[in-house]
Amino acid sequence: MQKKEVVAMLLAGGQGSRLGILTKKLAKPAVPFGGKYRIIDFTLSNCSNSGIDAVGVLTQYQPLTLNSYIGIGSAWDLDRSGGGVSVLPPYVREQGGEWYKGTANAVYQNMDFIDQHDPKYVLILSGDHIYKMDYSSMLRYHKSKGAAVTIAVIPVPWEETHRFGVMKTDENGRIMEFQEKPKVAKSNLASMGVYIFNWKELKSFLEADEADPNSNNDFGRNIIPAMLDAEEPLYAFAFKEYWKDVGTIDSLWEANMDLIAKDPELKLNDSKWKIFSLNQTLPPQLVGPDADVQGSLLSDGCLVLGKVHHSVIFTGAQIAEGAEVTDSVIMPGVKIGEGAIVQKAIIGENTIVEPGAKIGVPARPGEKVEISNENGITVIEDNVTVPKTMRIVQGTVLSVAAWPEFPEEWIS
Amino acid sequence: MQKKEVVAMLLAGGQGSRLGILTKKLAKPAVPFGGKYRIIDFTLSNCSNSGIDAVGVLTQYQPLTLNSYIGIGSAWDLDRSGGGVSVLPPYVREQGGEWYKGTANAVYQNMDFIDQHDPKYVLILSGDHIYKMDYSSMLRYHKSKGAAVTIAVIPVPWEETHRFGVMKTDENGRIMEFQEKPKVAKSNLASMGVYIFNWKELKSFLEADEADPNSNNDFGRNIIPAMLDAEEPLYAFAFKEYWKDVGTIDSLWEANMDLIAKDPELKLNDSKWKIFSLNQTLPPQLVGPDADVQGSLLSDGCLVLGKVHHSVIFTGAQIAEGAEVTDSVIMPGVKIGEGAIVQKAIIGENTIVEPGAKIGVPARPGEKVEISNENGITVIEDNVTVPKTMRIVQGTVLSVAAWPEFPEEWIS
Amino acid sequence: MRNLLGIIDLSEPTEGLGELTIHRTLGAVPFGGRYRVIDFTLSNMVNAGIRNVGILLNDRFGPLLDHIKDGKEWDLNRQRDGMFLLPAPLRTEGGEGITSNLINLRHNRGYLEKSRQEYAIFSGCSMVTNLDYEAVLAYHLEKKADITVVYNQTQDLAAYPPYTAFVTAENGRVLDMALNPMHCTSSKISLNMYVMRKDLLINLVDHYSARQKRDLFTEAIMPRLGELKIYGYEHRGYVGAINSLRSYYQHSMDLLRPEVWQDLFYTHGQINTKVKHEAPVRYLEGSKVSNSLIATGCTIEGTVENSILFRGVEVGPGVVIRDSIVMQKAKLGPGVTLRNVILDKDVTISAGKTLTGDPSFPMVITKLATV
Amino acid sequence: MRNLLGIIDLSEPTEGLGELTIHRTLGAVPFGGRYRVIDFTLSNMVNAGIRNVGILLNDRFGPLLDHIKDGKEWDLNRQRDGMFLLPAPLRTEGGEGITSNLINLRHNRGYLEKSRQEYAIFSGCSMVTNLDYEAVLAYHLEKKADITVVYNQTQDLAAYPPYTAFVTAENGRVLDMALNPMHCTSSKISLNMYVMRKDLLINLVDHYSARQKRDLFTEAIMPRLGELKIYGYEHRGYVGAINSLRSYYQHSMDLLRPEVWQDLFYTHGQINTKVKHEAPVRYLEGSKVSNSLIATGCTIEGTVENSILFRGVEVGPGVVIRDSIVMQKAKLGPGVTLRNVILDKDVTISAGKTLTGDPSFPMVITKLATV
Repeated sequence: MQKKEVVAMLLAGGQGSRLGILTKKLAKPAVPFGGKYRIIDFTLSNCSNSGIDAVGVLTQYQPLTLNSYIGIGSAWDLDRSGGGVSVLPPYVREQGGEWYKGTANAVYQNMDFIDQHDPKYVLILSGDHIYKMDYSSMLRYHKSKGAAVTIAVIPVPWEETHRFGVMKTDENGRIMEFQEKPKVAKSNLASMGVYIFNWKELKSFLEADEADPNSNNDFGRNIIPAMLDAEEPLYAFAFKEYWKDVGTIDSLWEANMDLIAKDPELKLNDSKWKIFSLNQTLPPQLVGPDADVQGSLLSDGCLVLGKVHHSVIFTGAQIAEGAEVTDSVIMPGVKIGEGAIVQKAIIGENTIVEPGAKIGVPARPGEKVEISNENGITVIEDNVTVPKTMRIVQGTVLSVAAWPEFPEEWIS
Repeated sequence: MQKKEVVAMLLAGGQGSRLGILTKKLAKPAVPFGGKYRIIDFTLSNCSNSGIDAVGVLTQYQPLTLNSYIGIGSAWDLDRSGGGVSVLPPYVREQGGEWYKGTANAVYQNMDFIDQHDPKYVLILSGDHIYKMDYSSMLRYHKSKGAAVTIAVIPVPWEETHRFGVMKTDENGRIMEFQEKPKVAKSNLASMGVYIFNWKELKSFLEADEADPNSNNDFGRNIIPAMLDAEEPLYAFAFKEYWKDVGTIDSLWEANMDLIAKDPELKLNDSKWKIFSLNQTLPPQLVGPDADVQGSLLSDGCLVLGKVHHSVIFTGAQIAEGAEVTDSVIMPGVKIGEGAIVQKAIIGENTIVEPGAKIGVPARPGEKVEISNENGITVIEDNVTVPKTMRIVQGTVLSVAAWPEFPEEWIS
Repeated sequence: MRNLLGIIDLSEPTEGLGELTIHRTLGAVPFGGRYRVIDFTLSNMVNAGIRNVGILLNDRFGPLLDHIKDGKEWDLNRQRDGMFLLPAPLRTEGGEGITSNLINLRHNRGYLEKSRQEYAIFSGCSMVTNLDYEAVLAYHLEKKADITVVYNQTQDLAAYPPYTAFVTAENGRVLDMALNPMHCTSSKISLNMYVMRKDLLINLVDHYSARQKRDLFTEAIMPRLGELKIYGYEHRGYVGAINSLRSYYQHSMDLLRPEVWQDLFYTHGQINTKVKHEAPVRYLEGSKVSNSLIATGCTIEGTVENSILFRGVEVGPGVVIRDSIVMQKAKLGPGVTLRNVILDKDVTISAGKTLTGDPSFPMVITKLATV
Repeated sequence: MRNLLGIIDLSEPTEGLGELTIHRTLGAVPFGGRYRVIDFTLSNMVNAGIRNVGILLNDRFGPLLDHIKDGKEWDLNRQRDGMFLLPAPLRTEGGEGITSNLINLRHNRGYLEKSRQEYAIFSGCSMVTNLDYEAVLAYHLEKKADITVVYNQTQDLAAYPPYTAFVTAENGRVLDMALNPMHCTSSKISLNMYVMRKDLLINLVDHYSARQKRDLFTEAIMPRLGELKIYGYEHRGYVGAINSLRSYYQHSMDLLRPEVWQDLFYTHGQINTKVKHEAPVRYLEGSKVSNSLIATGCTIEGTVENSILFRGVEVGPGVVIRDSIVMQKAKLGPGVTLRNVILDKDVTISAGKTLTGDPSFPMVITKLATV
């Protein structure tokens, strides 16, 4: 292994339970996003574009898809000899093994990996955020401040501060106070979960944290407060571009919709900051003679014969004649049959919507439905067939396990 | 993932505790062997040479070295799209996670991986045997017999049958009886731990085994006896070439010594059945003007100025002037100083033997030593320095932890 | 199929393709929005399980090397076998910028000999098709043929010379072969793909190259029709012969038919090509796209009809593209109108220009040109 | 070093290397038991952090392509930057099997322009050395030079023409340069490596190629000595100039000195090469090996002294090899004796033969020959 100035540790072990049926067999970072990507592509591409070529990806939950997706990182130009990307699952030592207890513990268990590269700095990242960020400029900031840790922060609306770790800084950017999910926030600068630590300092705090049986072994809840208490120099690095945590059905749908704005905040086709992904080689999309595509994003292998408005259509999806898809996210390999209607929905990979089926339609007067998210998004699982007789009311989250129990009135 | 006729599952999770200090930070399959290889190279090369290009490697214990060694399998020509090699650590599911409980459980936990390839057959392999075997001819045998499982067997000396699973077969090769480590063996045909199963049958036996709380979830102890009880057709496939389990210090040393016989049973330089390994690019070995090399195996990057007799010298090791190495295994990067003597020893990676030090010398009259293995092999750990004053008596297994407690008489 | 060696010949004539082949060999001509012509032959071979592919380089191969690199996209970056680039002789044996597959094969005889495969398929790369070579070899073995040539029954191909027409007996044996016959009575047109034993190929190469012949098919195989058992294998899928601007344009437009799109890209496995990392296509409000093939990286605000857009083309508001092929990274100024035009890579068209060609003579704008 | 572009020139003269370069370009000449000459320049570039390397191909490059493939062994198989093979013009611009780096650079001007690096290092590949290009660029920037040329102080190199001698001022500025001077008064010999801004390189190429010049150094840089600030950077490590059979033999034998072995293979990072999967060397009882460099895959039962064995050579009992270089897979019959001989790849020597050359005129047996 080569010596590296900075090693990135990418936390990709989370179950993403708030994404529900979309993460039943898949870690959250492996969820498809933006027409041809998976969520983790954004963070990996940031590393690659920032010139960081030693990346450990910490996995734990359902890593099969993620592992085979990442491979040795060729897609992100991270298949470098003496570095590159390494997948780091929990493992057994001479004294036995244990699962990752928290974000800090996951890094603690992989100190040997980091030490192999003998880095000066360690960059901690999450695998479930959508943003484009140059970590090398954050590192320059970190060095110029002589910080022990630098935390990337972004202003959030004051009414949402209770969902974040927020920090108060002095005029130099030094963090004076940190509040984890406060009721009454003193600042609206929220942590993005992106940290640069001096490895030496981090190591000693990780060891102290591990020795504390009451700790949650979490960066935000334990390590950062402990460093603040110890009066280490903590600095905030302000990020002003697009950033989105896609941990819920709502935010995942919104972030997809953000991409199809007329002038999207996050540009995917910037040749200077490419978002890399593992590509399947499929033919260019074919748009049929009577197709009507407006305000949408479509990827390779799509065959569109019907209407697609304001939607994100992933690789290899097919929209048959007379079908209408609006305000929706259609995952890879989905087939929407003739005359089917899909409104404000997320349709999981390879699912088949039979001709004439209706998804996301308004409830009939008096019809009872359980709306399970803020935007009233309908979600259909991966790899299922929605029969032609089916009428799924807006806001339903549908797992195949629930199939036989459909209320009568759902059949159109 | 592509459909494959056969998927290989390579069990590489074992701690290899009988190799002691050699596997403190290393899974057994990653232990260096034969001058430039690691143990797992033999099984991976067998897969590659047999045309099997979907291989799952089940890891659990200290997988870091093994993972980065395997990468995506390029070295073994197993970096194939739609297949190739996949490292499979234990992981967490929606219902939580558990470590691999036994060989059968490890495969059980990865049924999804196997099903992705929808294979007809599954080949179960161990990552800690040294042999060259064409699995495709075993598969042809399996098919021709219409077997549910075929077990590769090798005749062993009758006095060693108690260490193996042995089987009695009829004249057609069908297995009539199976004894796990019997006191009184009815056959000397021992299982090599290489099985071909019909995936459909194996799957149902794995599920039944998992449901049995009293099972050890082990192929040899549970799955095979259960299939025999169920009167499934089990066949033995006789293997007649070199095969060695290198699970102990003695067998590891012996297998290395087997390679330097005048006409070794296992040939490493057969262009039709290459043993692939991940190579470091080091210069060809340089043999100095006064060197004396006899009956030995040397690899790239070695610098030999002294005497090397009947030894295996790994990549990048250096033997200084006047040093004498006999009957030994010198792991990668070891430096033997001027005038040092090394006899019948295994010296761990990157260890430095200072000039004049003596390793593996006979005990002096009356000197007490604990011989820890049959052949009286001295073993020195990885990454330590043996001081010039040191005299280590034959048969000692030396961990650096024991260093300060050396008896006085060990200092020469 | 590990027993079949693939050889791709780049010496087919390219004069008919005009400016598309000034700086590139036929195999490197962009086709179908994201491919190069060679992708089809290479992918067909790999999809049939062929693991050893030799490519006979000729001239103008720079863009080809850049495209295929070490064959990784086709899973041909291998320790054993894999992809081999076989250069033509240059300085020492008096080749003159040659396009002779016999000289080229002779020069790379060592590669042929060393290859472990027993059978070889020799193929040009001008035929864009999705074909099952496994079935061809099976047919070859079943017929106990010396040579099996692949053909397609079509009136179409004969419309685009040069071509070779066949007459076959009912059992498939080839009775007659003719190059560009004045009166073509057969609809069986050769796809320029031949299966034979590797040692027969070596024999033909040795014999005819020593006798100063230059072309394997017309000068070494055709004259042996009487002696050798030559069989024809009929391939029924879609075939596009890329040998003139007209045929290039015509076969490109064929891709707009969903059944051709499906046949060509999916039938016997996928067609692989070099991966670029382009974003999904953005269709803005007001865009009008119909009957078109659009590659990733495009952004569309204007009108695109019956056209093919390669990667990274931006169609601004007011731009109108009809019946045209626009290659990678074209820059189209506001108000540009194209009809029956082929824009090669990196072309710039200034604001307000209107370019109009004819379906039978599409207008071609050379790579990097500014209009 | 992401700001430095590497360009490797294969147009250095090879006449002096005789039969070693009949079928291969200089860069592909086997050297040091497992390497090819180009490995040193390529590895030095990569070890200095250079991520974009263009290789100006000339003729006889078949074996070179086979060796470097897509640059993976040098970590140059990249999405951005990486290794680029830059072919010489062939059919269209009247190149005649040219060895002119100016024509070649002109032909590949697009690559130079598109590269994002600000500085370029232009290097031949005949100098076998382990060198720190990072230090060269730092020196270049410190001196605010227009061009920095790398030199080595040695009497040795001048023994092997062609060479360029320098005179430098105390501050490093180059005062005079001379090609093969009749009376060489300087011990500062150019290593044929030049650092300059990429735009200066493009300017030189544009200007001099348009004026029918052919060689970058002698025809574009030397004449500008007065106008440009040219500095010399001294490289103090071991250098072997591979430009004649005698120098090839001499520098090969130098590798047997542990200090040269150490300097050349380890100083500023390792020298990478194509990996084959050969077994460790087997020394049988009775073998006598001294002062020799032995590559993997060899089996030794006889005598080897002051020699270099490439991969896969079998030295049977009774075979004696002294002061010789034996390349890959040589087959030596029983009782063969070699002295001062260079066997190219795949040579067969029949039983009992004795071959003897002279240190200053080693005997060369051509690739694949049988003696």
